[in-house]
Amino acid sequence: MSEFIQTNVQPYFNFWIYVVLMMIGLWALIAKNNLIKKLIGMSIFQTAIILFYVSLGVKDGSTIPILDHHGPEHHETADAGHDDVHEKEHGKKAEPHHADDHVGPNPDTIANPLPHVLMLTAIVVGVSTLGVALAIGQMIFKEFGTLEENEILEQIKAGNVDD
Amino acid sequence: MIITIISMALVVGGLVFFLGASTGLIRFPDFYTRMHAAGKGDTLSSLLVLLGFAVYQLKDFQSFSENWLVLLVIVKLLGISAFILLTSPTSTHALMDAGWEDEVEPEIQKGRENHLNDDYPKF
Amino acid sequence: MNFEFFATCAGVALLLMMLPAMWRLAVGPTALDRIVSVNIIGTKTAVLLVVIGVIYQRVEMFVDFALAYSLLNFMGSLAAARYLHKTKPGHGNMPAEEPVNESGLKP
Amino acid sequence: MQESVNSLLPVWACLCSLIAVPLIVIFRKEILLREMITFGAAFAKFGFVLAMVPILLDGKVITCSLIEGVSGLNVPILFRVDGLGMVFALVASSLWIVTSLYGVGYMRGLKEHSQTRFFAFFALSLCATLGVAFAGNLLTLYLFYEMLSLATWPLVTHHQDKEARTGGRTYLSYLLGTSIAFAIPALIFTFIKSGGDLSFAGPAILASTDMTAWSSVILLMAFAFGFSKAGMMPFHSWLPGAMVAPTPVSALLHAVAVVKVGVFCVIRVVTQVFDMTTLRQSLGALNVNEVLCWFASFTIIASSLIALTQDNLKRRLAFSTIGQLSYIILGAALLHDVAAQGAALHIAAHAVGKITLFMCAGAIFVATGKKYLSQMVGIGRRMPITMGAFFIGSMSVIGLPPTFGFVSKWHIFLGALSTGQFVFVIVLIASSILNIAYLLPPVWKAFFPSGPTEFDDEGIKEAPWTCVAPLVITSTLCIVLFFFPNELISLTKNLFASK
Amino acid sequence: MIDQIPAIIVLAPLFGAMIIGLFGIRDHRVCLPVVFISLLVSLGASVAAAQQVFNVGTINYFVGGWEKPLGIGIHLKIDALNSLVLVVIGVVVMLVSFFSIRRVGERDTEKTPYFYILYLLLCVGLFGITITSDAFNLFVLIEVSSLTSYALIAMGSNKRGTVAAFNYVIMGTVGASFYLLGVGYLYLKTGSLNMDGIHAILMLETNDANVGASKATTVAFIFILVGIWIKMAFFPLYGWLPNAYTYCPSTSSCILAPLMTKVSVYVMIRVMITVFGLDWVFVELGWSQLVVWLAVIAILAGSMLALAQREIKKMLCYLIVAEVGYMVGGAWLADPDHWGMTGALYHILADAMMTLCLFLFAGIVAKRLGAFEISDLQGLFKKMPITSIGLVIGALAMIGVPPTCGFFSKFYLIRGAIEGGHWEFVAALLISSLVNAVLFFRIFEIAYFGNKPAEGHDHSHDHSDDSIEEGKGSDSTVLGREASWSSLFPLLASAAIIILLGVFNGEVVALIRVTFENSNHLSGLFR
Amino acid sequence: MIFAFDIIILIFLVVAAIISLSVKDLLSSAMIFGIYGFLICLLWAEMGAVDVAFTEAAVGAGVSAVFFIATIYNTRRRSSD
Amino acid sequence: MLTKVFATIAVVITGGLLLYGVSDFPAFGDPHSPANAGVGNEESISQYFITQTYKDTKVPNIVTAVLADYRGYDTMFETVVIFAAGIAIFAILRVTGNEAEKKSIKPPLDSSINGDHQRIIVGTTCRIVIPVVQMFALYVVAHGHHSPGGGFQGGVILGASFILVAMSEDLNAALRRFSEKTYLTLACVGILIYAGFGLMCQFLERNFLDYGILQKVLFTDGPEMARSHSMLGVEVGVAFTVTAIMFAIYANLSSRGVLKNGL
Repeated sequence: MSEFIQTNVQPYFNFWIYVVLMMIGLWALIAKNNLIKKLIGMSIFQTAIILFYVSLGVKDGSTIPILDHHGPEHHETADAGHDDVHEKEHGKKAEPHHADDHVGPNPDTIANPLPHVLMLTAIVVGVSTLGVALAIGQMIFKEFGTLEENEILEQIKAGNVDD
Repeated sequence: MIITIISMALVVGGLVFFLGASTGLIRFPDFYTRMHAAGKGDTLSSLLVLLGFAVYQLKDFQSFSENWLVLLVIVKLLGISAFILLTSPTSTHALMDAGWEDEVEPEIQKGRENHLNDDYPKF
Repeated sequence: MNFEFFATCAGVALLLMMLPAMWRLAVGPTALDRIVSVNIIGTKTAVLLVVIGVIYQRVEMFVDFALAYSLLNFMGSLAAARYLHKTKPGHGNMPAEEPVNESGLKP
Repeated sequence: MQESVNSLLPVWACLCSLIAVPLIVIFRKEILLREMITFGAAFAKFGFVLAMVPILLDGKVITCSLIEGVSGLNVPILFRVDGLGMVFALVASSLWIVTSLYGVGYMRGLKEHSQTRFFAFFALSLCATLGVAFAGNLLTLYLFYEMLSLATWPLVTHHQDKEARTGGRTYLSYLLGTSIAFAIPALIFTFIKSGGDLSFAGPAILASTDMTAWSSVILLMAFAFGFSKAGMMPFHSWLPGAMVAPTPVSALLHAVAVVKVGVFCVIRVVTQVFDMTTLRQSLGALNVNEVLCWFASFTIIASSLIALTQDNLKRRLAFSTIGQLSYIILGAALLHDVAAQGAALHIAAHAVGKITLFMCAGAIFVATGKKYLSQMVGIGRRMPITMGAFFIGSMSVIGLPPTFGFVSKWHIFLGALSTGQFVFVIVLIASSILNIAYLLPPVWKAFFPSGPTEFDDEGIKEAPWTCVAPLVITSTLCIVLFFFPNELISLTKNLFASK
Repeated sequence: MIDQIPAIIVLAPLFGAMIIGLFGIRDHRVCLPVVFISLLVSLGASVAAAQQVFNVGTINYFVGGWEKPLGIGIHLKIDALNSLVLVVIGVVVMLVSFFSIRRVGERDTEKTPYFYILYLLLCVGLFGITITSDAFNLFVLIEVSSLTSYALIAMGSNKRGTVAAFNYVIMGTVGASFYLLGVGYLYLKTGSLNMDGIHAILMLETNDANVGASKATTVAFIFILVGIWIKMAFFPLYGWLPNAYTYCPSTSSCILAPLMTKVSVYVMIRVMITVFGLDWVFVELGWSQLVVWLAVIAILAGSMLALAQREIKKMLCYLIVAEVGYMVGGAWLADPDHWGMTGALYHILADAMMTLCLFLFAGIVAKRLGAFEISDLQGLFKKMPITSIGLVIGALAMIGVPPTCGFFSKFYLIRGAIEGGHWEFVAALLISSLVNAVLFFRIFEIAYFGNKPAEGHDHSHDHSDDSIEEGKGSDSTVLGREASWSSLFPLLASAAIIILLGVFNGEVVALIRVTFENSNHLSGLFR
Repeated sequence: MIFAFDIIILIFLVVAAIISLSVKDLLSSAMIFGIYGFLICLLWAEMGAVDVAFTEAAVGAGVSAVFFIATIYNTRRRSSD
Repeated sequence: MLTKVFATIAVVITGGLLLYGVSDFPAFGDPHSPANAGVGNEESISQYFITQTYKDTKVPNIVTAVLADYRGYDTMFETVVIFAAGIAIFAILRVTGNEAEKKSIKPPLDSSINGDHQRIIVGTTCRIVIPVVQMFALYVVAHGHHSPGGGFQGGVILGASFILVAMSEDLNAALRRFSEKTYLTLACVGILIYAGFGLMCQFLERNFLDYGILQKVLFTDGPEMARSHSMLGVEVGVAFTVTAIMFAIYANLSSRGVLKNGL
């Protein structure tokens, strides 16, 4: 059973879920009537993209991108049991040559740090946009007395909003 | 070897208490009883599991001098459990109090009347 | 039967036992029930973080993170309690009319 | 290819009226000083143009480029004064002097409002007209063409009332609309086809390219309709609409500047842009140039017939202008040297003649306030000088011997005969007869009224001298040019770029 | 010092904003001089950069000194493509800061420092977007600029402005997230974030599969394109622009309208040329016909909707949508020697100036006469002659009358369209210039005829003598109603630049053509 | 990458997202959004992205939940859909 | 109703497009996918980061190293985004001029501790917990090199502690401790520190944010240690800004810009 999951569910499961989450976010963003619900949809939409980026950098049996604090001399971290299956298939890839003499840790055992850096920025940007949108939402409530999209549009159409 | 067994026991104990809390959450009729079950079960199970892992850290502890780092981890683990011990009841209390002021009606058995009011005045 | 496998099973057990909380979250007649389940899931995830740390055998990395995590969870439920405390009348889940927030601003 | 002399004269000719504009605005308070500036600019301009004539006469061409390689399409804003350009410039600048005198009189007579703006835009449009006359390539031509249509809009809508608004709207929608819809694509197509060279100096722009018959017809008609100031039939109705303007505007602009610019551009296109072989390709029944000839002749006949029916004097003159313009286009489109020479001369002849007629109409309006021919029966007795000038002007437009019009029409007639297309010869004769039909009867009725007329009593007298003097000058000019035409004729030699 | 230019251009406004943050909030007199100094430094640096690019060559600047393997550090690049855009942004930003002197001060003085901080941070974002050559850094800078633009729009006291700002936030975030997703797909296939690095790998024909031809790269291109189209309000996705720029304070509309959409068009062109390469975009994908048809619809819809508007600013907004249609259509013409792309790039410069001129005019009129509707402009030529000069020149540029830059940009676009065989694009351009003509002459008519009673004014002989003194009288009172010098100067300056840009477009186009001469990634097909 | 956790947490995520959007009361949807944030941070931790998890927990879940509650305090708690 | 139909159409199209793209992805978790191991034979940048970071910057936490040093320019703009968000919320919410609204605020509840239950229990717990949390936050900022954490996370936790103060007693209490003027200056100082580090490198004739050269100023024994120390400095700058802005956003959002007595 775990073999079946291992071969064809696992490779793509993460990416399917990210598409599902993104579509939930996008749907809420457009279809929801309440402005706060729209913002929750927007945040879900953004976190889904972050899910996509982080699942790019995941490597089977790799540890967290923080080197052991007593210096990165070349030692094999104890690989978790269930990843030796992968080792055989991809054995053929030559050990990537290092530009200089110093042999850093083996890249295949450490998760890819670049998506993590990018996503730190994306999360922070998401929260800032959320903050600004909430502030605008409060101003809309102060002017129109409601946060429902249809009521706001009626008030605008009714023209009681001058200038 | 003995240390792993102790830690496993502690962790399993924690899990058992958590199971109690969850069933309480489902079965109990109204807000207060659920809160009671959740609050208690939660805190204790976290404590036990964290303790279990703290004990497990002692497994390859030889001497104080060269792997003091392990002690640091244990102290932090205990710190977390202390923090949970302190804050979880407070938040439970805060929620309980908010619920009470929002006049959430407790489930009263038929024939009994509710005299919660007289000894716990609302503000 | 090394310890990692045991830790993974403990983690899975924890996750599965969160299911009733999720169920309460979905069904929860009043908002307060939902906040209770939020509280539970919050503390459990803190513990789960330590479990993940054990699985990765880098507990010292995950420990500070778990502490910060439980702080934020505490802050969340405190905010909810404070909100309910500040907007007084009306029963737990759906206040019939406008909550008068005592900062006097017409909502 | 004539060798070219580089001199700043054409630039100065344009600039002097451009300088006049700010001066007029600055001195808007002192009426007299403002009029002095207009006259001064007019004389200066005419002086510069005259200075260029001797250089032209001994066969040389004046070029002067304003902004080098500016327009990115490595086509400079270039002035290149040749025979055709010189004829048009001479006519425009000389008549400007006369008209500014007339304008001052007219404005003072009717105490018009915001005269500063009027004279400022008047000078600006003159600068644009000369710009078109001296343009050295298609782009500069188009640049000043657009400037002219924008500069004349405030003049046409000078009265700022309902009719002025509608007149202005039709004026602009036709001129700007057709120029954007037809002229720009045609310009760009020529630019691409000719590989980036738009200048009139060398052999025809599209000489080297292999243009199929159909594409050249479409391009030719696009240019013809693009420059809708030439008043070809489908896009002519802006001209009668613009009659709502005060008379000096319709006198100078619609007799000399605006319409002549349109025709001048069409002639430039026919002679410089296309070469003879492409224009002679046959597409089924007609060749390329005959299509244009047919359009022109249709316009001549139709506009003359409409002119017959018009009672308002200015509208009749407007439709006669449309007819005469297509007369010139027909002359150019016959692709015969003599006919083209006749067309160029007719620009001058028609300008001088038509301006006299418009000034007479204005004088009559100033003196008696009458606009309709039916009211002018027997006016000759009271205003003999004006009606005398009107008679000479109409003879020049018709093309009878003592006036200069005869010389130009004679050349066109000769050209048409020698090309052998008798259809167009018949059209030319018919148009002259129609001209007589709608111009001479009013003169006849003015001098020899059959019954009693309202002009019997003494009350009415001539318009003030500032209106009548220009009339006399232009009518004498018609006759003088008949006797000394050879300078103008020599200027309009070998118009076609490529044989 | 010279090779530090890219950093200086971005840092000057940033330090300015921080200084205002520290001292400006205490006393507001500090704001203006700091704003002018920092923008002056940036403008000078961008002009110096442009000069060095066209004399020496592309400026490559590696932040943090990480140069060895391309893509480690962040790589800023100023080449022929973006040096001109930089200069235009510098000029527009400078002019609007003049315009903002009087506008912000009056209403609520307490908000002035916050306005200027956001204004300078917007400049940081725009300068950054133009010079960066790193895909993810571009996303962060897009966020900086759009966040500040949300605030600038929502700051106004107009009720509908806040609702428009909310919609803009939603659409802007979706756009930026689509762009991020596109970059993610690209990173997944190529493993690099640097634009040149991605291009090198995309062009790499590895034995198993050419990375460029794979499905994920196509999906990446689609998402990047759609994201940027949302930011530039291209036709189907323009819902947010008209309300956002109409109901926001006039100073914000003057800074946002000319720059935000144009910078997004520049980003699209940068992505098409540098990241994917023109022959991949035009040959392998081959959508140029579809996109040109979309552009045609954009142009026609924009023009027709502009015709139907009564408010001035809303009409100008729909004109912006049409102009974006010009630029996108021009970029996608796929004509042999890239005249369409040159026209699009030139149009970025021209349109920035035209939109600035017209929005400044709308701002002045709204402030001075309280005129929001077109019909409120009665007798404008008489009341405010100097402002109407700006309107006339801006309008002529929009219509495309020769001496102004509008004519020449249409010229190149039409030339590109003819050579590319897209006749429908030529037709769309001509129709929209006709509609522009009708639009603006409708305004001229109202402005010109306003002060005369509309009924017949025939020349009866006994002419009342009031017309004389009225003729003289109206001239003297005219200057009383004119706007202040600090608003008039930017208007006249932008009008002058419109004409200069038109007259000297030869040099400008020669500079733009440099990108297409020596660019190596244009394979033989497009040589 | 712990595969077992991965599957369960992802399912919990989708469930939390759908509940958060469908609940009528804004306060509960804000709290459930908090839980969604904490679950997603658990997912990052389990995928080995510790720094991202920390930021997501602190910035993403903790603070934005409080911002939502602050906004609801100043506006209305009922949502029509 | 129309928006729902339009939403479903948009979702179906984008979803389909995404899944079409997903089918072409390398397997999840495959260590040799183009992103992890690059295309063709040369080393991909993520491999460079893993192998060379410790040699370049002596910082074991690769993510912090890449965040603050290799892609420091990105992080600077990230801090600018937060700063812009803070200022934007000021500008939007702060409706000035209508004194009426300010005067209409009723004074807050009696903040004396014996007043109500909530205040007693929560107040005391918070009074105990908050100092610990602030110490922990500073530890997280300082410890960004060796364990997960750094400028942003530490800053947020510090901000969260102030929010806890505001929630346990009253916004005014928190504002008394951390007034508007101080957190605005703190925010500006934070970014100035970050940009200042970059500028210092430029003064020593190196590109912006090239910390190696700072060994002259910081007297470290090699450029690597200079990079490590300047990264710490930069993280401190970020922490300042993030703390200030997080609390600023909370203060403004909860009291709708009036800063009297919010949530």
